[in-house]
Amino acid sequence: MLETKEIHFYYGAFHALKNISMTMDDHTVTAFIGPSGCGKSTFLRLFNRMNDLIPDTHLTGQCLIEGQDIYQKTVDVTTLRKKVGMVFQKPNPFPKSIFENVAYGLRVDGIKDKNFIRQRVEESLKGAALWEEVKDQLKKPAFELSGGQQQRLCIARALAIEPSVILMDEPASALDPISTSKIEDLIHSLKEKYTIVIVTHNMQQAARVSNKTGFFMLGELIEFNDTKKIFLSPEKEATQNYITGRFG
Amino acid sequence: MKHTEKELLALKEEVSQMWKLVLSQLEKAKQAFLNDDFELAREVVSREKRVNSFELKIDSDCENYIALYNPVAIDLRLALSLFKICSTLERIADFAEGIARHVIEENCEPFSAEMKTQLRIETMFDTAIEMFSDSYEALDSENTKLAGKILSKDEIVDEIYIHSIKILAEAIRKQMITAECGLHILLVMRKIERIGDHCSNIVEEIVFYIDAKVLKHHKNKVDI
Amino acid sequence: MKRIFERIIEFALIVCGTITTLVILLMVIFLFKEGTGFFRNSMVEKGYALCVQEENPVDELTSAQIKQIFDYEIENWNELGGNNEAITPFRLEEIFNRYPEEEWGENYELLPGKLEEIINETPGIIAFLPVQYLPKAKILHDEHLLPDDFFAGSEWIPTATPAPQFGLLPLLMGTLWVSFFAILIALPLGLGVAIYLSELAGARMRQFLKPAIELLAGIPSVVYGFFGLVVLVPLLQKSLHLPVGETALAGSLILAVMALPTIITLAEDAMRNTPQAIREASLGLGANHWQTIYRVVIPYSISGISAAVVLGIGRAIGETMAVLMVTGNAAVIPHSLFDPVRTIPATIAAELGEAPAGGAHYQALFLLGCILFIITMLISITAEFISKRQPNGLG
Amino acid sequence: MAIMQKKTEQKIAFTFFRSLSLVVVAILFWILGFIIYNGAGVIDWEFLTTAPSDGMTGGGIFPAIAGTLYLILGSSMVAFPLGILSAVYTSEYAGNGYIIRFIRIMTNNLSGIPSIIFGLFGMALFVNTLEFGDSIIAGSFTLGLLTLPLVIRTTEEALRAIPDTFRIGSLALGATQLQTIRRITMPMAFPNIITGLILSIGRVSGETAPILFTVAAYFLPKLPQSIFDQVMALPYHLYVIATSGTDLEATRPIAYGTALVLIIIVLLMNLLASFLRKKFRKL
Repeated sequence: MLETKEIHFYYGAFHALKNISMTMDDHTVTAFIGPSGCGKSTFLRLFNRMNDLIPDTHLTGQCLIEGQDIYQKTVDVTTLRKKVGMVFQKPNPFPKSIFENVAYGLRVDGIKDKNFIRQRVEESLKGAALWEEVKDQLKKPAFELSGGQQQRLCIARALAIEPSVILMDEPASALDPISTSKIEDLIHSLKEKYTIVIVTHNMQQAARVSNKTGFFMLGELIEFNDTKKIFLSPEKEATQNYITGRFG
Repeated sequence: MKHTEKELLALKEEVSQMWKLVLSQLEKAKQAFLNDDFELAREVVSREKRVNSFELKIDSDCENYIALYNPVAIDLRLALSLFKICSTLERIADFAEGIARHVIEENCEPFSAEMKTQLRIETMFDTAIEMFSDSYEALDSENTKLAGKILSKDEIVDEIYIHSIKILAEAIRKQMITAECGLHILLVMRKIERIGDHCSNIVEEIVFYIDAKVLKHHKNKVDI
Repeated sequence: MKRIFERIIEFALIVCGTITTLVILLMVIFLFKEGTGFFRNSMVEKGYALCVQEENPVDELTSAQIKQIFDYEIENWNELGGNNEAITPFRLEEIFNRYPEEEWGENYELLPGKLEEIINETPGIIAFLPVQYLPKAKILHDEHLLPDDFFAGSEWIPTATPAPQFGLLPLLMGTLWVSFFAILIALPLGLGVAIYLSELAGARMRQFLKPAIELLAGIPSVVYGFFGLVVLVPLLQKSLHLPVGETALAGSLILAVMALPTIITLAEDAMRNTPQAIREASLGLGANHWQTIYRVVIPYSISGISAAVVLGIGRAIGETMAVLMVTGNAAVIPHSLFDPVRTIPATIAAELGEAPAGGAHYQALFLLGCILFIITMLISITAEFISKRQPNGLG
Repeated sequence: MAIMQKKTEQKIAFTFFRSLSLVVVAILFWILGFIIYNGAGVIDWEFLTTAPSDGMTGGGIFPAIAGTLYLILGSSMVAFPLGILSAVYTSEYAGNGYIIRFIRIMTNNLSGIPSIIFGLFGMALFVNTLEFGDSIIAGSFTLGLLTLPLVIRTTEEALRAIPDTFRIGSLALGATQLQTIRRITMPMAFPNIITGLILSIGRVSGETAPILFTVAAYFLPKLPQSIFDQVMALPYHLYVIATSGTDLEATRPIAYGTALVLIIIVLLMNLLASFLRKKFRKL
């Protein structure tokens, strides 16, 4: 379970997230929508502390995963990131073979057992619905895959280290509609095992894949509710204006 | 199968569940009327609530489906058809309930078998139910060939209804039955006639869904 | 365990970064420490002093005056603000002619006495004597070398006695002279090639020209110098009927070739960075290719091109070996392109081997190094400043 | 009419630029051709493997070649680890603090500093202050410092050319920063770094000014015994025999030969660099 309590986040003096408290249940898909610069990506990145990489940022409030505050000093960031996988906007496979891409997280973790690695790679590729397409060419450079395949490879890469949460930052915005729908189907099947949080520009995508949707605007969480509720009868006028395209 | 397809199939399945429920309501109403079966009539009345809740459920599912999945083309036509079919089904179920209520509320003598044959009331019931189950068949098998057959059956129903007015007027004049009872029977037959009309509407929706043709307010729809 | 290992590596990285910074700082400090030490040297050679008669009103002389006195260019004290009296320069060696060796005493302990005699006998005398044999006489105030002597001095004669001359002007002028003409030659050539490469050349021509220019940049400067020495110098001498072929012109020509790759590469990069959209806009308005180049591409990339030129100048100013080998190395202020000149780096290279460590000459060479360092620093900062300027509409 | 004029103008301009390019190429070929033409006859196995003899008028240049190799090796040992690690630090670890910006400005400007100044510094620090004397170690340090900015810059550029997405991708998988550098960033930057290093070797082998006072020996037929010995070096050898030989007629061929060897080294380095670049690009 992911939970935030009164989160405030600053880039230098810029107040990027304002007092955000919410709870996301296990094995659900939660989507964040909102106009560009509304803070939804920033919020997503809180959960695996990717914002740590940006200098001059500052956070107050609590961010809990399974009850533990991940911003405590005792928390090891690398361990956290193994538990909270992430998929990025543009597919970013490493310049290695397909196999090595998926095995990367394991190798970084110090695992040497070849059989174990091979098995885990296969499982992860199957989990990402890519196995059938690549099983005969695991040695091929990952760059030779299509964009959609690359993105599923990145998902497989994240699955290989057995996270409990998967964060997705606009995972399909760089892909064509066919690849997009494959990724969306994949998200549906991953929901069984993982807690998924997804940021998307595409409202329909949020509607299609998520159980719950949060609408962000200007760093505030305007509305957070069941996706059906948000898209059929949102409570806030701002939400309504945004999802109907009347925004601004 | 794609996730969105699954959602749509689930919706379709719900509608067919409702269809079956309404069909059984119709069958029971017919039995109750023909046999003057109070028990059966009460059952029909009490089960009407289930039909109503079915309608609410399907309504909201249709809304959600449209809101979340933004269907287009055949998906959109199906969603819209199901939405309309669903409310039509509810109307038909209302008529079934209405017939059952007639059975419960009127205190007429059961009228003679001769009269029944003369009125062809059973045929009328059967034809309407056939139309109803045939239109289900058409939706389920996505077969618009059945449409013409169903629509032509509606003419039989209409013909029986128009005919029954004369027969009933005659019977009342001859004081074979009370005027009140005669009117009751006419109302029931009127309801069956409406069921036939609604079935025609359903068929039109099905044709819209499958062939994307609008049949409403067309003269020669039977020729389809 | 893994954590600790990572910490260690990270620490090593930080140490390396720090070392690099320190080395760079150390270099600057060292250079300037030695260089500014120059001004703590006295005008007169170390261990020596200048003596005159007690009655002589002159208290101090400038370095240039001392030199002129001993070169017999100044012959009367009144020229220096003293009495009307002829100057008699005297060096220790001359004592050999006056007194036989026996009279100096066992360990030359009698020498100061004798020297005193000589000074008293000769009214207009100025004696250049080692400090340990100094007689009782008026010792001229020995000033430290002044910035004026260095920066405004017009002679570079570091081996002159008693007062070596460390005048920067001839070297600085030589450097600027040679570099200026080098750029004058290299600029049109370099820009022309850059335009050709970035705008006109086809892919195959580029594939041939780019490595050729890289190679031109890679040829060691000593090879350029050698080539200049054996080909260019005789060629110039013969074709222009010069007394010597080793002239500023030879240096400029060689430097021009050496500065070419810098100018071409940087200017081409700058021009290639002109957005395709701007070119297309110009072509779309009916300008032809050449008009697009000089009305759009060049104005757009002018800051990059200027930076290229400035860095080319930097390369020319700092170049040592080639210049050393072809310019003739005469430390005089040049008057024409056909005079031999000597540049700052060439001076350092030629003289450092002979200058005793820690001496005035040695430190003077370091001071030259400082000057060179400052000039090149200024040049790279200027280049950076220019190239960072955004292209503006004024062109 | 105006169009015709524009066309002629363009034609003249373009012909002019084309001929300038030809001039530059001609200069290159003139220099190369001259040295190859005169030097090719001199170089043979004996020239490469024997020491100079007869007061530098005969024999070969073996000690100079060996000395240059020593210097390449020595300066690489100084500049490569220090430069690469510094660059990794400044581009991967350090933020944008004042110190880092200062280092960056320094290294940037340092690459424009004339080599003779490195010679001055090397002499003052390594030869005199640290009392290494004229020695391989002093020369290696000096040349190492000379190439340090070059190494740092090429490494930094190579590292910076790698999009952040790869780093972020790796970090998001729970890799530490060091693991990211070792497994992702460095392997990706490797081709560019290696070509930078090779070019810097080319530069080291041709530099004369910095070794004038730190290592180079005029004549030393023996190979060095320790790193505190002097050595001969190719560029210095060329300088010496070209300018201060006693018998110019006799030493000229040796000078041509030495110049050719130098050029061959530089050419080889350039070829190797571009070959590696192409090869890695294919991967």
